Amino acid sequence: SSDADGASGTPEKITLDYAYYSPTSLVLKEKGFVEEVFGEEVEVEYVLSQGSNKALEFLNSSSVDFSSSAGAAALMSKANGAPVETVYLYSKPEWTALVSGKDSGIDSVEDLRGKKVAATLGTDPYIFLERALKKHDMSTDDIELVNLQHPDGASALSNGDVDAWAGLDPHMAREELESGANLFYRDADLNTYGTLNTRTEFAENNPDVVKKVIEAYEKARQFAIDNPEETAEILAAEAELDLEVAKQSLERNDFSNAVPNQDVIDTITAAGDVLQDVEVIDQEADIDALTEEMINPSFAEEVIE
Amino acid sequence: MLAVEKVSRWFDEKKAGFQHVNLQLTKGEVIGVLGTSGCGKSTFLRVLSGLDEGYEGRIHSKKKNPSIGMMFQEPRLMPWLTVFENVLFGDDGSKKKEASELIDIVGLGGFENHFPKDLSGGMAQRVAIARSLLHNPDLLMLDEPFSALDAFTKLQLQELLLSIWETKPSTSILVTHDIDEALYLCDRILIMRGQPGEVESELVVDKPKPRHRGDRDLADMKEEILKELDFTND
Amino acid sequence: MLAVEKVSRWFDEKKAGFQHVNLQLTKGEVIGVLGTSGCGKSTFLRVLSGLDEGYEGRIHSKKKNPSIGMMFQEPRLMPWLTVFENVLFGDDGSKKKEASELIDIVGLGGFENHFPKDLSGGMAQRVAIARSLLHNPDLLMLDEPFSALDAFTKLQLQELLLSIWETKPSTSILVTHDIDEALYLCDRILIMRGQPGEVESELVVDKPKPRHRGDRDLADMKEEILKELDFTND
Amino acid sequence: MTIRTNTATLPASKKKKSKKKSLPFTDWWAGLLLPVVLIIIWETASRNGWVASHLLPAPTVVVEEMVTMGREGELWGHIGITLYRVLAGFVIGTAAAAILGVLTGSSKWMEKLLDPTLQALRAIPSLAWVPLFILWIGIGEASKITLVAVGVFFPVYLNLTSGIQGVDRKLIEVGRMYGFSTWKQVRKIVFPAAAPSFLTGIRSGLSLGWMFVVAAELLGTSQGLGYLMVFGQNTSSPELVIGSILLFAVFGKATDEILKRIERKSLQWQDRLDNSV
Amino acid sequence: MTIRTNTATLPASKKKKSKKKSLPFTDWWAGLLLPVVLIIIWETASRNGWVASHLLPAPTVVVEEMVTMGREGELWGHIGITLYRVLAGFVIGTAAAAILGVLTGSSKWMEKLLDPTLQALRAIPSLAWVPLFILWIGIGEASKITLVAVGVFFPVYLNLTSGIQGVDRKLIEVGRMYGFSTWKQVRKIVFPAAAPSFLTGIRSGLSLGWMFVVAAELLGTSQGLGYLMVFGQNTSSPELVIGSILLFAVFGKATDEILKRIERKSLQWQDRLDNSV
Ligand SMILES: Nc1ncnc2c1ncn2[C@@H]1O[C@H](COP(=O)(O)OP(=O)(O)OP(=O)(O)O)[C@@H](O)[C@H]1O
Ligand SMILES: Nc1ncnc2c1ncn2[C@@H]1O[C@H](COP(=O)(O)OP(=O)(O)OP(=O)(O)O)[C@@H](O)[C@H]1O
Ligand SMILES: [Mg+2]
Ligand SMILES: [Mg+2]
Repeated sequence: SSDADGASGTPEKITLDYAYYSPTSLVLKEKGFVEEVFGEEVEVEYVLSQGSNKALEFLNSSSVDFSSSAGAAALMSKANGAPVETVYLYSKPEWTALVSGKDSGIDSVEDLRGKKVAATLGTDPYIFLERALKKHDMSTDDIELVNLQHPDGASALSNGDVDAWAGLDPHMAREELESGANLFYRDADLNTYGTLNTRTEFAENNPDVVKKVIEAYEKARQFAIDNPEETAEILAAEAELDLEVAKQSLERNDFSNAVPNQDVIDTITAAGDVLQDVEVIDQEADIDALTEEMINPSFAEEVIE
Repeated sequence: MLAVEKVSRWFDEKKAGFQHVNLQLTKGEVIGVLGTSGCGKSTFLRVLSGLDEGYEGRIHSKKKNPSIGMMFQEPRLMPWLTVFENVLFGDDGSKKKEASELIDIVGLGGFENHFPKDLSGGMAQRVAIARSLLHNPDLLMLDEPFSALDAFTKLQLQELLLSIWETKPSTSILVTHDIDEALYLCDRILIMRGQPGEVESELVVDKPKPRHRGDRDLADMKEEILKELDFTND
Repeated sequence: MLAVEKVSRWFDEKKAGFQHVNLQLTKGEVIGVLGTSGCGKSTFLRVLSGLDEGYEGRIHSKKKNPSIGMMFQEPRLMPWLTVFENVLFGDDGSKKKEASELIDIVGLGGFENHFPKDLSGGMAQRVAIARSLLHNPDLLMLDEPFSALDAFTKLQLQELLLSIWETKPSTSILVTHDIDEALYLCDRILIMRGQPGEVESELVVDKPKPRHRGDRDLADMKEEILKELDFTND
Repeated sequence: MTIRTNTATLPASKKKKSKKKSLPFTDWWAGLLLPVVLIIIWETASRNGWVASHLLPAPTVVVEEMVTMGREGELWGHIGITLYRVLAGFVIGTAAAAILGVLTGSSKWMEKLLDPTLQALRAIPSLAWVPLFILWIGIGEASKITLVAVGVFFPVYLNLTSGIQGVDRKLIEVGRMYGFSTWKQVRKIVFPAAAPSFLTGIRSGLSLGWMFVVAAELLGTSQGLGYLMVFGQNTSSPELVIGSILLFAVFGKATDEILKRIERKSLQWQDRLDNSV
Repeated sequence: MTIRTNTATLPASKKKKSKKKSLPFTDWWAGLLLPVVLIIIWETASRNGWVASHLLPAPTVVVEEMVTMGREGELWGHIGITLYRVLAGFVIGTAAAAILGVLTGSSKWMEKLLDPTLQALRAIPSLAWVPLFILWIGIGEASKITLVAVGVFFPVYLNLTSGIQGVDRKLIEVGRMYGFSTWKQVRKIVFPAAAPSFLTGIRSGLSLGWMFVVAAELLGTSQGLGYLMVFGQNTSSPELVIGSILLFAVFGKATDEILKRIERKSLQWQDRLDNSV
């Protein structure tokens, strides 16, 4: 927690977030890998993030020391002056898509014109929506964007309060399976990785802690690769989902690479450029430089090598 | 007009209030009530007016639901209304002219638009008098109406009462501490004493009105009343 | 002790209040103020006491910050305090015994624990009297202290005042509507009239106290005052 | 012809009086009438499927869920932590409001200096603080309690100052006659006279405190009734949402009732209809 | 020896009086003192990097951002829709509270029937309604305005009924002497006498209304000052958050000022210190 920022040496307590969109974090929490790595010496606390926006908010306010967000969301925060540093990838998911109700008649991005679309500002689905619209020469001015947290967006879609939703797993998987929602626009390349972030200052002052956390995450990732069944069960139990839904959502996760590499930088930079175009990121910001500065693979490289 | 039979109202386990009051009111009569402080005069008026229902005994009225006018011991003006509106209070607006006249008669001409907070004690009392005199109720009750007034204003307003009763006689009960006033205005005087108070005696003032303030008989009666009230007699 | 020079307090563009009052108070003196309703008596007391600073003229006191006691025209009891606590109001608790005695003297023994809402008008006034008499201020001002009391209670309390002044003489100003009372208690009487009120005349009552209520000279003075106040003289 | 008779042989005591006044049905079940009718309608509607159970589960379902949770023990932790947050914030907020209210109420100088700023801050809907508090203090207990305290502060402050300003000038003058110091004036006249307003303020403050604890717990908590509600919402279990709402109501009501008792007790001197014999 | 002299040749008019009382500095800048000092400290702190700008941007940055948005026009839509929601909810909530308050305040029977239910509902922190309203009414305007109305309702109702219950029995008896019907009693005595409480209630109601519009706009909106705030929060732009908070404060203050003026005007009859000449 925050008192660790200034002093070097091992802090007494570290706080991590966990999120339904990051199955690794659920495994991590459930199996106690962090406690295992640190032993008795530090206290570990978990906080639920409902979306990348919350995760980054908690990180910036020193409420958590490590937070799970989408890469582009982290960049957006960084561009606004937040001291975010990306140290690890917890997955390469295809976790977001544009979803419409079963009988809504919306089958393409063009159909969204003038419709109510739910999304969570500052998260990957929102960025995905912006980019999808951009590709089709539209913008958020052409639709009615309704800001809802991911689970609220899901229920708004099923209630018919909104016509479409920029969805996120596992809620999206549930809508897909349970109410037959239609994932009418998918593009795996527009998903910007699941990144584990910390504060720059925290990383500088506690390099050992960062490494140990990455170590724990590695254990969790390995577990998820080795035990897909049990991972699905953990996800189902935590997020109160059907096992089927959990499996569906896990299938769209790729746990093979954990070190932030050039692909990540490219993907995030591309997202950043679009966000700059649509004025979510300040015009004067230097996206390339920001991304370079934000992504720090050194810790992960050290641990995994 | 109104018959009161053995009516009592007690407070504090019969240590305060009044008790065993019998009274027959004939139409047009003016009754004075004299008594020591705290002997239950105001409470008696509250019981008669129906405000206090915790009494015992029987109150019996000839007319169904007689209209009652009451001037309380405190002015009880509505603080949010001006003098004029206060006098008109309880009226539907048809008596504006009478209200203006009454205000003039009680000597408050020019103060129509003042709020109660800007009035002197005596002025507030006069507003309350004017308010209670605007209507002609079957039964008019006045609780120490002139207590805050100087001798001359008081005399003037006593005349006002007399003249009003002359044109529109209404049965009235007047609580007062001023024996001269009671003798000058009333047909009958009740004298109360004690705690709880009881009616000690009743005095009929059998003189035609308007009376003469220096009247010999009245002076004699005053002596009598003073004796009656004197504590040293206990 | 206190010198008042050409003091005026106007309201409503000089249409109300009082004006041009001159007065010299000597220590231990008792001044009576008689006057028509609304002529500015209460306002005068408020100005003297320092509550109303909107006056003009000069008020000059020999002693620095003389202590002032005031009994207002209304009882002004604290509704959240009992009778006993109200009498003790403004005291640090050292006068509990005196307070009990005073309550008995004003005839309220047994009502110590009542709240003001459960008192009769006269009883509330007597609580206010007791409260103002608990202390011995340099200057004691009483605004119609006995207006709500019956004749006998009134006489008793007048005697009480006399006895208090005998043992601990304090300079006092007494506003009253009762001419007899003023003549019985005061060394000097101011008569005010008009709106805004002015001091019409000043009367020295040069008789040793205790006086005789039936005194011839006092009766003559009363006649004089009545003439002075009579409106028909205007 | 009208006859009014009261012929009881005993003096008209309090008891008799209230009996005389009371309506055909006694107090407590008149108050229960409406809720009971509503609950019966609700239960019937849910049981018969007139409303979808994912919108409004039957009251029995809700109660069952709560009882189960209570028996399993996890409920008590949530209740405890929420109560703690409300009480801590309430005490802090009330104390701050009382101190500042008395300061600005008793000194013109203080009022001119502080009141405009406080009024301007009051104009900020206190919920709007949430993001800033999270940013500045984090999502720990401190920020939750601060939020509750801020919520409690303003109604108490507003009611207290308006009560103080409304104190009858006549009574204040009595104190001035005794040469009271400002502080004594405040203590002996202004505060008691403003007590009814203050108590009203405290009661609305408490109810705002409960609201703010919801706001605080909606965001980044792992415990508390508010968390339970969010959890129910996120897992589409309306019985949890409604259950926690009911628990909020129960505890909000209970704490309010305590204040109400205190109010009754300390305002017996008021000359109001329901205080008379 | 003490001498008090007032020797002005004109009567002690209002003007003269207030001049005499006023402090060395005049009213308006005493009130501005504190905020100005705070803003200067804040600006200096941000400029010199004593606080991180991602936590607290300098006031000039905030104002700049707002001015830019104002010039580009997008700000006005947000302000307009928020004002509309507050006003609609305020009117509905106040009307409902006034009607129910007068009903329960004037009829014992109604009070016994309705008040317990209302008090129980009041005990539910109104924010807790948010998830249910969204579930039942959806996320459209209706649910937002209902939420604001619910927020406004309770303080108005509570203050009104407590004002009504506190009305001096002495005055009510005057009305009974005139044989007033209950309704006339209410109209001519109870309501005017309870007016100060009612107005206090309306003012706290309005301020709660502003709070609830934030709550309503935090969830599922695409427009409004609250949306702006969430947008700032989610995109880590504290200048947007603080900017919208300031706008909330400005509009909250402006609407409150209107009510305050009305209050002053209609309560001139009160015998309070600041009403005397
Ligand atoms: N605050 C005020 N604003 C305006 N006028 C006032 C104010 N206070 C008193 N007055 C006016 O000043 C005049 C004198 O009032 P004051 O109370 O001094 O009379 P008073 O001599 O005590 O009369 P009373 O014997 O009836 O008590 C009255 O006409 C009253 O209307
Ligand atoms: N609500 C009440 N509760 C308890 N005692 C009461 C109540 N009202 C009046 N009393 C008591 O009843 C007695 C009579 O009061 P009441 O007001 O009738 O006296 P009064 O004759 O009008 O006296 P005054 O001449 O002083 O006005 C008093 O002792 C008073 O304390
Ligand atoms: Mg009486
Ligand atoms: Mg006077």
